[in-house]
Amino acid sequence: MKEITYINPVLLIAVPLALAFIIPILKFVWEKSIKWIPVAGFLFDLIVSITLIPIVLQKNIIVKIGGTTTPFSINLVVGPAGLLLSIMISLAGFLVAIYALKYIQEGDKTKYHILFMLLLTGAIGVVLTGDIFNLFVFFEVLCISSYALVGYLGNRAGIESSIKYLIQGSIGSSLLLVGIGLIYGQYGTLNMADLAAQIKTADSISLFVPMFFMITGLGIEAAIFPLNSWLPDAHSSAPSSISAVLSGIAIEVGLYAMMRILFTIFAAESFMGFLLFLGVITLLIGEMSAFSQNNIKRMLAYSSIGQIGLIVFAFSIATASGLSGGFFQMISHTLNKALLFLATGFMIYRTGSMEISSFRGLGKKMPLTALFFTIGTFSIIGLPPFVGFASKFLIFKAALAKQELLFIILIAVIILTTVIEGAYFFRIIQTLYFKESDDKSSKQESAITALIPMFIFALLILILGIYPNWIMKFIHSAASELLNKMSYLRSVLG
Amino acid sequence: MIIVITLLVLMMLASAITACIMKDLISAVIAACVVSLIAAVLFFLLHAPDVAMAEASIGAALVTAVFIIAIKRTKRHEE
Amino acid sequence: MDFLYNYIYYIGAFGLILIGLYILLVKHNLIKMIIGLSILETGVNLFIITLGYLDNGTAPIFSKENLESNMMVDPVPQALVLTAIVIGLAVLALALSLAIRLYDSFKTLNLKKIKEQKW
Amino acid sequence: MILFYMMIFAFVGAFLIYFAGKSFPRIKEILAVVISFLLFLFVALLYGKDFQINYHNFLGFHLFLRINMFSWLFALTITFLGFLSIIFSLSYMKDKKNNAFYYMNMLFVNIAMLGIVLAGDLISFFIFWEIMSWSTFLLISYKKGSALPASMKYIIMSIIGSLSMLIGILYLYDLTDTTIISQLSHIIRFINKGDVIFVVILFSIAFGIKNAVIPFHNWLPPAHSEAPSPFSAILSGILIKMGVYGFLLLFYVIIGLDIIFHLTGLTIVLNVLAAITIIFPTFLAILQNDAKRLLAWSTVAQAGYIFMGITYGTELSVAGGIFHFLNHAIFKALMFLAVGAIEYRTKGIRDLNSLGGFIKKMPFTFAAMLIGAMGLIGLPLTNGFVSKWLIYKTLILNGSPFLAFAALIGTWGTILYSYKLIHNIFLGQLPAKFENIQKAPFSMKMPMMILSTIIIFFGILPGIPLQFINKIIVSFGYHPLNVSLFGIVSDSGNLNIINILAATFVIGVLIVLFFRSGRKSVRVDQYDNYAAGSFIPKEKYSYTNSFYAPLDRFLNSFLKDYIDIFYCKSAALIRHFCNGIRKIYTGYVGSYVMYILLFLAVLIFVQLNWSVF
Amino acid sequence: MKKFFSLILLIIIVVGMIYTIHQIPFGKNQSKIGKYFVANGKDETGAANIVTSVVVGYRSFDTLGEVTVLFLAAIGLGAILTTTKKQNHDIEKASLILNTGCRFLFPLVLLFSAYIFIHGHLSPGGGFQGGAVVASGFLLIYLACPGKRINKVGNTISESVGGLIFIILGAIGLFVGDRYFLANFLPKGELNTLFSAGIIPIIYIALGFKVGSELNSVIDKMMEES
Repeated sequence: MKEITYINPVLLIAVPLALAFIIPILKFVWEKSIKWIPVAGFLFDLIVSITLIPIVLQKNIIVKIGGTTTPFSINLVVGPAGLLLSIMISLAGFLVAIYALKYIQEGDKTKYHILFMLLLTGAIGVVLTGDIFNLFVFFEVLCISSYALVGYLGNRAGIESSIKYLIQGSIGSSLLLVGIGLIYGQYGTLNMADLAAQIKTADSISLFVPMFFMITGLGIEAAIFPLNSWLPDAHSSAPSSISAVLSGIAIEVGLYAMMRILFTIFAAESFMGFLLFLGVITLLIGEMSAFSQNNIKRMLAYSSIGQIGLIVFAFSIATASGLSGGFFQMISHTLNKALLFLATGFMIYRTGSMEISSFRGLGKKMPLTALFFTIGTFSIIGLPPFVGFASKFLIFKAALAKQELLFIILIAVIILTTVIEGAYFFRIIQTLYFKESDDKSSKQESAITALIPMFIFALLILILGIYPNWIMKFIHSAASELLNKMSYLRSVLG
Repeated sequence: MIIVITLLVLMMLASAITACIMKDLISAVIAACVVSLIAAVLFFLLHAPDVAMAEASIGAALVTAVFIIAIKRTKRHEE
Repeated sequence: MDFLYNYIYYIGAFGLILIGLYILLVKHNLIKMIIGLSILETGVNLFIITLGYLDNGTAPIFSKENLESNMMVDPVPQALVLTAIVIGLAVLALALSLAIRLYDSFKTLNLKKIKEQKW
Repeated sequence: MILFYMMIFAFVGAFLIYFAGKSFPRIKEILAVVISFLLFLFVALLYGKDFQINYHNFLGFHLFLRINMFSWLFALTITFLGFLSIIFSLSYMKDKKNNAFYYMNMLFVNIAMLGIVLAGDLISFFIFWEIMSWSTFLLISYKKGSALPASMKYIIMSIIGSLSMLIGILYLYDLTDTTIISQLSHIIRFINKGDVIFVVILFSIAFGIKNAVIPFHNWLPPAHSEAPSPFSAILSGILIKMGVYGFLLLFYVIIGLDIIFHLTGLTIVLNVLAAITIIFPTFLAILQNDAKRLLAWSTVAQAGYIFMGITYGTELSVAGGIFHFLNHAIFKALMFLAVGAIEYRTKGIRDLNSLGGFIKKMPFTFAAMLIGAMGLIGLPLTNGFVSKWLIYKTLILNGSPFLAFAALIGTWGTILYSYKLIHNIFLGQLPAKFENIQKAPFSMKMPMMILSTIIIFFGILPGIPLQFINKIIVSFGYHPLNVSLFGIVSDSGNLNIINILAATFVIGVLIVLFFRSGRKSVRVDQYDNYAAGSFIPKEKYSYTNSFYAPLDRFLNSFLKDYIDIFYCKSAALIRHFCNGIRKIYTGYVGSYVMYILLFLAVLIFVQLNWSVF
Repeated sequence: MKKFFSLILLIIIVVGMIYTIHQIPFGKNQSKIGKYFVANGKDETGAANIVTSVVVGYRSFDTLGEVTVLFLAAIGLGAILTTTKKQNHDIEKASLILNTGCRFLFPLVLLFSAYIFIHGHLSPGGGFQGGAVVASGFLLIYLACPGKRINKVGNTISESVGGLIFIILGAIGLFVGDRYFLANFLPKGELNTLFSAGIIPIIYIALGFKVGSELNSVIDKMMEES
């Protein structure tokens, strides 16, 4: 068979890294161009990722780094699941970078752009890597840049949230490292496929303990219920463009890493039942906490917790359709939450307040922003014809296909949370459109560079909502890749 | 040899506990620095000279310096 | 003696991890918590290095005299810890800078008094 | 594909209105009227067609649009009323600012309802159902202020309903492997009873909420009274009848006659619910002082009749239910439009106690309202009479005296509140501030006129709509009714409007003669009288104030909307609980670290001790 | 009470770890990849220091990430600290002895650090350790001469260029030989000589500069504040 030539996926990581390293020099040479660097970098990533789709659909691409023999050097394993997330990351990165052209006005802008790029590069590294310690390193890249970005604005809230996030996050990384150490000590390898080949399934306590450590460590970034206390603070205090990325990308990447470890390395099917409950509890707690919030960003942050709970639930069903639902929900959550945070960003910027009550009458003043916000809300509640409906539909379908009473009860709980979700989101819509504002100033639409990414997100929400079939093939193969341990092994170890 | 190692470990743990209970942050940092230093020695004894060097220069020296700068900038005593 | 030989490093490493986590749990001074983080990280590093030890081994460095490879200790944990140390430094530096800024804004480092972000 | 193009055309049109409205303000109204008329025309032209098309593939589900007699009748009603209420809106919405938004959503609602009745599979049924829900939400909130809690109530109930329907659909899909309605009806008989009942319950929640069957009715009164009046007409006339459509679809098309009425207890429960839905809201309606809220409660009650008809399950009752749906759509829309005209002219006053005497000022509106009320009560020669006759008759014939009695009580109550409505608005004294009130504009009169004509027309010639309904019930598997142009012929008694017409004519002549023979009435000035030497204050004098005061006092003490109170209490409880739950995010890092380590420690502890995983 | 509870939690966690440790006997363990590196490392990479061959050879991608983390820390620190308002401090002069001693020591420290990172592939040490030593040299100067500051432009450039060299060397590997990222495409040379091990010393030198200047900028930022 003829070898197909393709762009080496390692460039997905290397190019943004190189660009990030160039930025400090550019500051002395050509300062104006700096803010375009992230745009260029993620556009490159987006294009490369998309060109890789047809190849990856046939077989996983194994990228060797620093050596040729497989378990001994680091691999990138570009499978459908990883590529799917990498496309989402570069898409969100690209659009949010465009948004940030105008949005970021204060602080050291150069540093903002560097941190932003590295945040998403770390995320791409996490989803593509096939090595457990490499995952840790990129995870740290992701985490540290998010600590810095949360505190970027330098206000009281930002600093406080950032330090709290940092403490919890570093505990998480230490726990993850302990877990990696325990695994390495027993199996003497760090390659995920090699580990997976040696661990048939998690059965003894000496396997469960490292698994618990790693789950706790990754779970902190993935914002599973008792580990997510940092999230509402961090997401509400960061600049909105960063909240969009943190909510839309960072926690999902954490979740993906966790699921990759659970499914591929440990194959811990018995643990999935527990995660099922954990997901539903996360969902419940998130939505209930969001219910009576008056701070819009905090509300959106809690809603992210809820959505993550739903994704965890979907993954824990541990069937192909459940995983498809989970991946679809990830996509939909990325699009929805990014759109919501971006729109919120400019609404806060114009009104100068995060209180929902201060958004009265914005539907008139910033009609397009409000419209996009509305689309985002409808989608996140799961109303057709938006993408959120398709994802919730898939999850419900997958859960009901199990035909167990347990799932029906859990779904009843999910319905309750959706109702709560609907209640608080529709309240915002009413505030936007149907409450008169006090001041009668004229239109103050968002900047055009902010409207373009919002428009693209909204368009994607609508298109994927109406034609979800377009990506279903990709999502199915992503799901089967994540679920099917053996094919992963074969593709890496040959 | 094993006695020496045991003593080192006990010293390390003792200084870690000291770091925990000291109200004076500078003293606590110094205790933490001692922890790092002894850890560096242990690394060396575990045949990891590279790590020992890194731990000594980074963990013991730089981190301590950064800590002390930060404490100078904030408050010296725990409340 | 045998017990000590087998477990003394683990005792040290776990002791450090335990003390570090304990500081993080109980103390509410920020600098103290960061010290706890640093101790925790040291403990984790010591633990990982311990995993790679080989009885009567040598450092994994070839020199003119030592070209014997089968008694070398495992180099991989050392590489990992090298990375982990640097990462730990990065986190600590960031945490301390945040502590400075926190003190500027709140005039205290007692995290029990810094609870603006809640609920 | 014509159906699909029609839907596409309508959606594009709706968006066009919104964006055209931004740049060319006049064109949006013309567009709205034209599009809604074209929709009506399209649907009307589809008469007698029976086919289905696959228009989309959604996540592996084939989505179908389908038309047959059953959906045609509903579609026709929808587009017709939609068209009329958009015409009515022309002047009602004239001075509102962003009415492009209003027209767009109005069309959305119409299209979504059209989609619901044309849906050929349950997935597209659900999708259109949800589109209807959110666009309705936007329309109810349109008037701001007190409309906001009303729409909130609506949307929350609606989400609960639609999600339970979604679960029902997917559950059904798991059992049958299909969501296409025409296939479901064949496969459903191989499913065991328990599953069918479960599915029926899930769907009934959704349809019951839309149809405002009693435990789920509480969203309806506030929503109807706060929505813009032309939309209230749609809301009351057809939107809530989507629940009826759903029930018909579920019971008679999907599950089928031979199964649904062998599910023990189900029909009894549904019938009792229907009876409660008739009685209880009727008396609540009497107590209302807000014209639109009164009509809203009346809608709940009438929906109870329809529900009674379709769950009772005989030919006559189903036909009566469907016919009553049609009639109710017409006369309730008419009444809402009439109230809307009053509201428009009085600048938003709907309080019955402060109106009165409008008969002189707005005679046309009075006539329309009178005809509507007659239809609502079910007086002979109006369409309501025929449908109620069908329902009563089947109830009595099949030996359900209690249900019949409930229906009868409902009718008495209907008379009371209809009279209150007419009296308080049109009769009595005209308050001084309304001296200069004008007649309703033409664009309001026209829909009212058309609707009034239809009421009388169907009342005299019930055979025409019954022909269509006959075809529908035949498709459900019933024996056809023996319908003539003027009525129904059956073994147990005939209905012939000709006889009634004659009788009415005779009675009318007698009444005229009786009054002519009496003394002439004398007119005096309102304030030209004394009571023990002092003037009566003006407010006291207007006897439209506290109209049914004794009845009020009697009922008020124990007739409250307990269910609504229950829902509100539980919502408050949930809110309180939610507020408590978020207190776990204490703001202190130490406790957060504690959570993390607790999680880890519990996992390890559990695994060490019990090895559960 | 809380302390007691915390201790119980921690003890449970440690007990869990001890259970796992039973699977890993101390001092007997030689991992699969460790054995491979020790056996083949010197032939495949040409570095005498196997840890270096792992850090900069087999697992150099980790190192790239690690450098990025450090870079991030420097940048993040800057982003967080720039927004503070400058406060005036009266600078305390250090004593003459300290001053002179430091000035004398400083070049020696730099020289030592250069030795460390140039000989990273031969002896213990390397870019990180060397960079840390560089930073401690500068720290000495900061302490001794409170007014002195590093040249920011130079520092930034060495920071960026160090990282770029790493990535570019890695990317060149995509086009030569086995065509993988971070391939060691230069001749391996003779074991235990300075010019051996292909790109490893080059990368380590670049890393030394980068780490040194990053740590410098960290210290610089922190000092600026005090």
